[in-house]
Amino acid sequence: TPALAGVAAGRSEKPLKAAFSNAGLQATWCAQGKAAAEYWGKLFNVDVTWFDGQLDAVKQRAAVDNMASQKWDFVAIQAFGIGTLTQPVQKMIDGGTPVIDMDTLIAPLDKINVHSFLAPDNEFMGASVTQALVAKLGGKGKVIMTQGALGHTGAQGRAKGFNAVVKQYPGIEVLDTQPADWDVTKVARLWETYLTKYPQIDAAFFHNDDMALAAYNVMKARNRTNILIGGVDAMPPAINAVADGRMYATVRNPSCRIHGGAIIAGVAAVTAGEKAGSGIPKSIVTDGPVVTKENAAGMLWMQDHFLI
Amino acid sequence: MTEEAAPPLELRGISKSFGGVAALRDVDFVLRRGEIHGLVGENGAGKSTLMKIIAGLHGQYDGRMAIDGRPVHFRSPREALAAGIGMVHQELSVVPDLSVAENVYLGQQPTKGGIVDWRAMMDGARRHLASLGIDVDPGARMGSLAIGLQQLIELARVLFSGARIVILDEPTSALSPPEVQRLFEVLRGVRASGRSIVFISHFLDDVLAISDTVTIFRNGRLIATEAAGTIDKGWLIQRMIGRGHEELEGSYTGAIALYSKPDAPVVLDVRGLAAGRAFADVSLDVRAGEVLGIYGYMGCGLIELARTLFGKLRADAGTMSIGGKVLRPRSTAEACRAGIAFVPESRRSMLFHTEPVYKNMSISVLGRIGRLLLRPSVEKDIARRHVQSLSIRPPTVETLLGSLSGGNQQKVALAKWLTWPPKVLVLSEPTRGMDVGAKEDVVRIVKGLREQGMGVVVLSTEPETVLSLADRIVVMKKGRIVHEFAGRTVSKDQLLEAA
Amino acid sequence: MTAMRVFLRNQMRIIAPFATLIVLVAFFCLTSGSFASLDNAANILTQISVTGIIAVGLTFVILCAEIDLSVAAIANVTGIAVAYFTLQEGYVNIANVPLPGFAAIILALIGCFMLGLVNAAGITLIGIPSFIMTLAMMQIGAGISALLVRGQIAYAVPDLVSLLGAGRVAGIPCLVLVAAAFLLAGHLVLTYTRFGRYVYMVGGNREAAEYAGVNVKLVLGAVIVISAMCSGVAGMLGVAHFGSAQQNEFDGYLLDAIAAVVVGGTSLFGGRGGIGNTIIGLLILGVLNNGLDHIQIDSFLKILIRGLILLAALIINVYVQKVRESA
Amino acid sequence: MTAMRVFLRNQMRIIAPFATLIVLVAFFCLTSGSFASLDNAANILTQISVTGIIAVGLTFVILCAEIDLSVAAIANVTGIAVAYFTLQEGYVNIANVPLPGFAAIILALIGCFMLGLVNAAGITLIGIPSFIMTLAMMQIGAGISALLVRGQIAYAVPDLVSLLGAGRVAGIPCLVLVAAAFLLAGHLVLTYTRFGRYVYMVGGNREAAEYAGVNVKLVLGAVIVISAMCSGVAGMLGVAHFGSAQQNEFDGYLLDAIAAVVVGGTSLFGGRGGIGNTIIGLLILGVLNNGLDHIQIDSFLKILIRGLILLAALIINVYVQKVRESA
Ligand SMILES: Nc1ncnc2c1ncn2[C@@H]1O[C@H](COP(=O)(O)OP(=O)(O)OP(=O)(O)O)[C@@H](O)[C@H]1O
Ligand SMILES: Nc1ncnc2c1ncn2[C@@H]1O[C@H](COP(=O)(O)OP(=O)(O)OP(=O)(O)O)[C@@H](O)[C@H]1O
Ligand SMILES: [Mg+2]
Ligand SMILES: [Mg+2]
Repeated sequence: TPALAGVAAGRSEKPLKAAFSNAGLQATWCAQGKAAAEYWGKLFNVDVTWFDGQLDAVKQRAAVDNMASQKWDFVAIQAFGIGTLTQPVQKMIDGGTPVIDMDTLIAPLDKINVHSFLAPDNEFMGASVTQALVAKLGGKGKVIMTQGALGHTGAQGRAKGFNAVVKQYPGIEVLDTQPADWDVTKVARLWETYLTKYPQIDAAFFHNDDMALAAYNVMKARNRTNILIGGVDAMPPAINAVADGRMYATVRNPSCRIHGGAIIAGVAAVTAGEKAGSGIPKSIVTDGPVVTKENAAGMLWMQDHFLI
Repeated sequence: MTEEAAPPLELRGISKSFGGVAALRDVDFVLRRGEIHGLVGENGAGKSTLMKIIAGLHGQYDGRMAIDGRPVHFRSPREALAAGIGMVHQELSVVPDLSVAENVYLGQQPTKGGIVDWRAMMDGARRHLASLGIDVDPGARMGSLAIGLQQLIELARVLFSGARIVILDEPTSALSPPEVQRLFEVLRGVRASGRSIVFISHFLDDVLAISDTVTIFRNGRLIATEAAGTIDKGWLIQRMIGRGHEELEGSYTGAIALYSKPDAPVVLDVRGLAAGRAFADVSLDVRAGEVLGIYGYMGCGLIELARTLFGKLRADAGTMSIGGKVLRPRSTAEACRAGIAFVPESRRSMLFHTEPVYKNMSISVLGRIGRLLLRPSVEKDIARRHVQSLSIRPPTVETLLGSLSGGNQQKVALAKWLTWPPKVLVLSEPTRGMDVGAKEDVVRIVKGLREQGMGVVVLSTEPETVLSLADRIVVMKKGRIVHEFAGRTVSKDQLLEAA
Repeated sequence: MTAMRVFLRNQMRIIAPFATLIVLVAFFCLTSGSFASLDNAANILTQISVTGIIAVGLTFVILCAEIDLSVAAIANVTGIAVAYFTLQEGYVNIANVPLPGFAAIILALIGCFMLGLVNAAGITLIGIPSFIMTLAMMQIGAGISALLVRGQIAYAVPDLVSLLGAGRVAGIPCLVLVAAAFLLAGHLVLTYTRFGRYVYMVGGNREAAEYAGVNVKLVLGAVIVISAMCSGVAGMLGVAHFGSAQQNEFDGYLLDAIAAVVVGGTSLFGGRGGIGNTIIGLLILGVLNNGLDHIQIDSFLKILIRGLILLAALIINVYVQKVRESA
Repeated sequence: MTAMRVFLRNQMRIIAPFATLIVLVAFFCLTSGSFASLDNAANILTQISVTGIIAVGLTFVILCAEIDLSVAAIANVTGIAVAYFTLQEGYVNIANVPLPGFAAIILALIGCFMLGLVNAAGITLIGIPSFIMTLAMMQIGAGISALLVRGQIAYAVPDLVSLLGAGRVAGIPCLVLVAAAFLLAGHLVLTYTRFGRYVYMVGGNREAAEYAGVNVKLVLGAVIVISAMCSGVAGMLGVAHFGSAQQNEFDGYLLDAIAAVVVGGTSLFGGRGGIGNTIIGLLILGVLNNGLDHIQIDSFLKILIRGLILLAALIINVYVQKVRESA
């Protein structure tokens, strides 16, 4: 039965070969994911080979093409560009290799039969941080959202979550929602303008922590550190910022849970014969919690040990 | 060292080759204090190469050079300048975007405590130019001045740079006769101050007039050095080429009888042509089998006129018609199709050095021997015919053009237009910088083309060229046609006077 | 004798890159167990196909001693445009304008033709240096792409594009066949047509070509437009190959395509080289990119390795040019 | 009379961009309530400071009729290097090599000096065209950055860098003062030193400069190295200003810096223009980027607008050049 299969999926007896690719190791989140996959891989006797996406759809496609022409026990992929990896991934699926989709859709789920899709709910992440900010403001105040790249599905989800929350509070006024494309130099420029334009800003939600920390610099330079800052990802630098009060809150996008989970799902598929849709759900939501001062230290410890 | 002071410049056994081809062979050359030393020789004889070695442009050569008896070996113009050698190059080398003053002090702007002293520079430039009889604002942009003036300013730079040895490589080719006279006065002044001058020119009269000593080069060798007072032009030409040249000598000195052909059909008709500030209201006609010479001083608009006729420059006003058909060429290709061909001043800008001979000859007729596809065998056949009839050496059509000698390259350039002769051939400065022998070849080819019924336009700033080629001559001055000589005798003096 | 020397000297431009290719292949065969397989050879061919189509146009441009930095941006715009004019599935949140497949293809091609024309006009009529004109076009192309796709991702393309970009004929990816056809056509045009000869002549000595009555501006304009069209086709097929059209998707192809042409030995100064060189260059880059995935190597080192190899190729390119000229 | 005409013609190169600036400022003042304030003027100055420092070096390069496409990559490397040699907080997962602040700065500067030297050697000694040499260096720079920072983000920089990049003196951001100092120094060097005049000579007529005894290769090499050094300083201060050092952080500055120089009216063909022009160009771009944030405008349209304005500036630049030359 499926339940038993889950229990049986422990450390593999024979060494397994797995191929991983994520968006690009230039991103800290991806680099952390690689470390987590290797950590869990060692525990579960999986030899992980990495195919870097280099934050470039074309380069990732070439890498995955090369991946697909080799033999793997299972593979795990986070696509940099949705839809750009369909063909080689389909080839591996057709060849019987379980493919675990991480964080971003490889293609719309009805188009490709991946083993499972492990991803955070971006809408939930956006909503939960916004909720934390709004709660702290007591439901009244002026807020700004600084978006990532508008084309990014993560950014779209986070914006949706933000909008859903602020809609519920008539006392909240949204001053601006311009995108900064994940680019810290653009964030700085935008926020210099905001601080000039708006004498009162109570809170700011950023689609990731890097942008939040860059904006904090601008605020500090103008002594406007009274603005509550919320971010997404909760990587160590941001947790630190939360701990020492530079940021108010961030929400964990659990890189370790997703990449480690992919190892475990892969091992289960190979050693216990877990089947997509029966043993393991087609889609698994991996959300992490909102991080505030209270739980910051614990979150850091869990990350150090690749738990979340 | 002997009692007598060592000569300012002494070269012994200089040899220089480019990729295995000898440009200079074992040349001994001595320049004395306070002399003007004329240098003559055919194109490619090695004059510029020797001077470039002296001025530090060619660091690689065999032989020894000494300045005031001290052995030197320059590897850059900087080192030569530091040793007191200044050179005015064959091609104008000024910075058009900078002011006149900066061009006068090019590369050695006066400084005060490391800071460029602009006032000293302006004052100094004004003073230097005034002493040359040039009255221009030192703050003016160099590029806004006439070419002749720019050439004089470049001369001023070298003359006043403090150089003890001044090399002038064909300095007069862009100057009008009065400007040449002014230059000569300055040169005599420089000589009087004890400095030495090397003066290279193809204008043998000029060389004989200004030099104390004349040296003749041929084929990379120094043939003779003589005191200028003891020789004449015929003697020089004899040494330069080793043959007699009666006809050319005639055109150099005597008067020419012009004749016109009023009955032949007009092939090129130009009415009221104008382009920018270069020229205006130019009206001409050329008949089949006629050579029209256009003479004028440098900067009078000749070069621009030639380019406008060929569609390289756009006319602002006026009309042109070829064989009765009105033409407003917007590109050289259009002019070419209408039947105009053009040979520019410099060989370098009309040949493909890294391509074989046959591609160089066929380039302008490709459209006629195949609309879309190339037909290399036809191209080669045509090229072989020209190689034979013009006796081009070596007689293969696959040779890369760059490995041909200068004269042979020139023949290839002309051969381009012989396959499908155009209605009108425009020759701009066909003999610029050419030696007398090569000039004669050009005269022969042009006369051949005329016999075929082509209309030829020869634009030149050299009176000899126009006189030796033209059936009819118009004179341009400041962008306008001021005089026409037709159907009667004209001499060089008359021509100069008209300009 | 002369003919022999000419022949050898001409070959030098191809011998150096060819030796590089052999060395690379040998290296990867020895260091990786999975590199030397038929399947992987097919991978390499597919991976260089999009670059190859772009590189055909770029070869024309570089033979004329110009450059086109907008190839990737134009590929992007065209790919996005063809998707924009195709009916997308309901979940694609794009304000697109569905048209019949044929019309979509034509419109996209007209679009990239127009961009090429703007490039050509800027370079030949106005006289803007090509590297900076096409730099501006890079930005303009990105702007148009952004406006069309508005940050979304489109998936559907017309059937014909889909077939050519992602289909197979007799087991061979159509994309490879298309790239081969483009390379062959480029080679034939350069070698056997009048226009091709003009390209070499304009690159060899622009002034001389003009005085010989060649319409230099027309030739330059044409190569720039050809480059845009090749990029456009590459972009369309690329979208089909990768399965989606999105902003900045093809940005990496700029450096790859330039590198392929230059590494292959076509002279940066114009007039020398050709499609044969470009093919070698494509293979070198394809083998390099692919091979680095087959051996265990620090991922962060790969970027530097590519840069260093590009630099080495540049040095060889310029050096070969000098040897030729002094010979 | 002549003096007057010369004066006016010289001014033309500055009048056109200046008019553009006035028009832009007027436009944003009218369309946005928050644009016209002293505070926002300060914003604009801060925003153009990093670009400004890069643009000083690039002005030298473009005046010599060369280009440097590696400025942003070198800024990135240097910024990352100075962080790499600084002790980072424990949570930054970087294998860095902490050194005293002074040593870190020196090492980073030596690093960008070396990269500049490689550029210079490739261009002057080997003879690789600058646009392609620096394109390769762009890739090499990215490779080195990747190796140093390995996908992480570093935050700490030496105190001096932090002060200059993020500190204030008498209420004025130090960054603005540094940029002003660089611009002033650049102007003085170009106008009042022999080296500066050599730059104009080399750009105006390289052969004439050589004949006049100028060591052209040295001048070219020097401007390339100056450009690398300016970029390096900009990268270090930029890291302090933005508070973090990461891969690709300054990529956007390449187009911005080139645009600033060219939009300001310095001739692409060398020999004409200067720091005055660059300042106007910086202000135009600064006002444009900042102003577009103040008015509500489709963010996807911004990219296109910037591209079109760059194109317009190019056309004006080339046109002004032609008018000058025909006059
Ligand atoms: N840079 C060079 N590379 C190759 N060959 C050269 C170079 N410079 C000169 N030559 C060759 O050296 C020979 C001598 O040329 P040089 O310029 O000295 O002649 P010249 O006497 O000055 O002729 P002219 O009267 O035409 O100026 C010629 O055969 C020429 O082709
Ligand atoms: N740049 C060059 N590269 C290779 N070979 C050259 C070069 N220049 C000249 N040659 C060769 O050197 C020889 C002599 O050349 P040069 O120009 O001195 O001939 P020349 O005697 O002046 O002939 P002509 O009267 O035709 O000008 C020729 O055989 C020519 O092929
Ligand atoms: Mg000479
Ligand atoms: Mg000769």
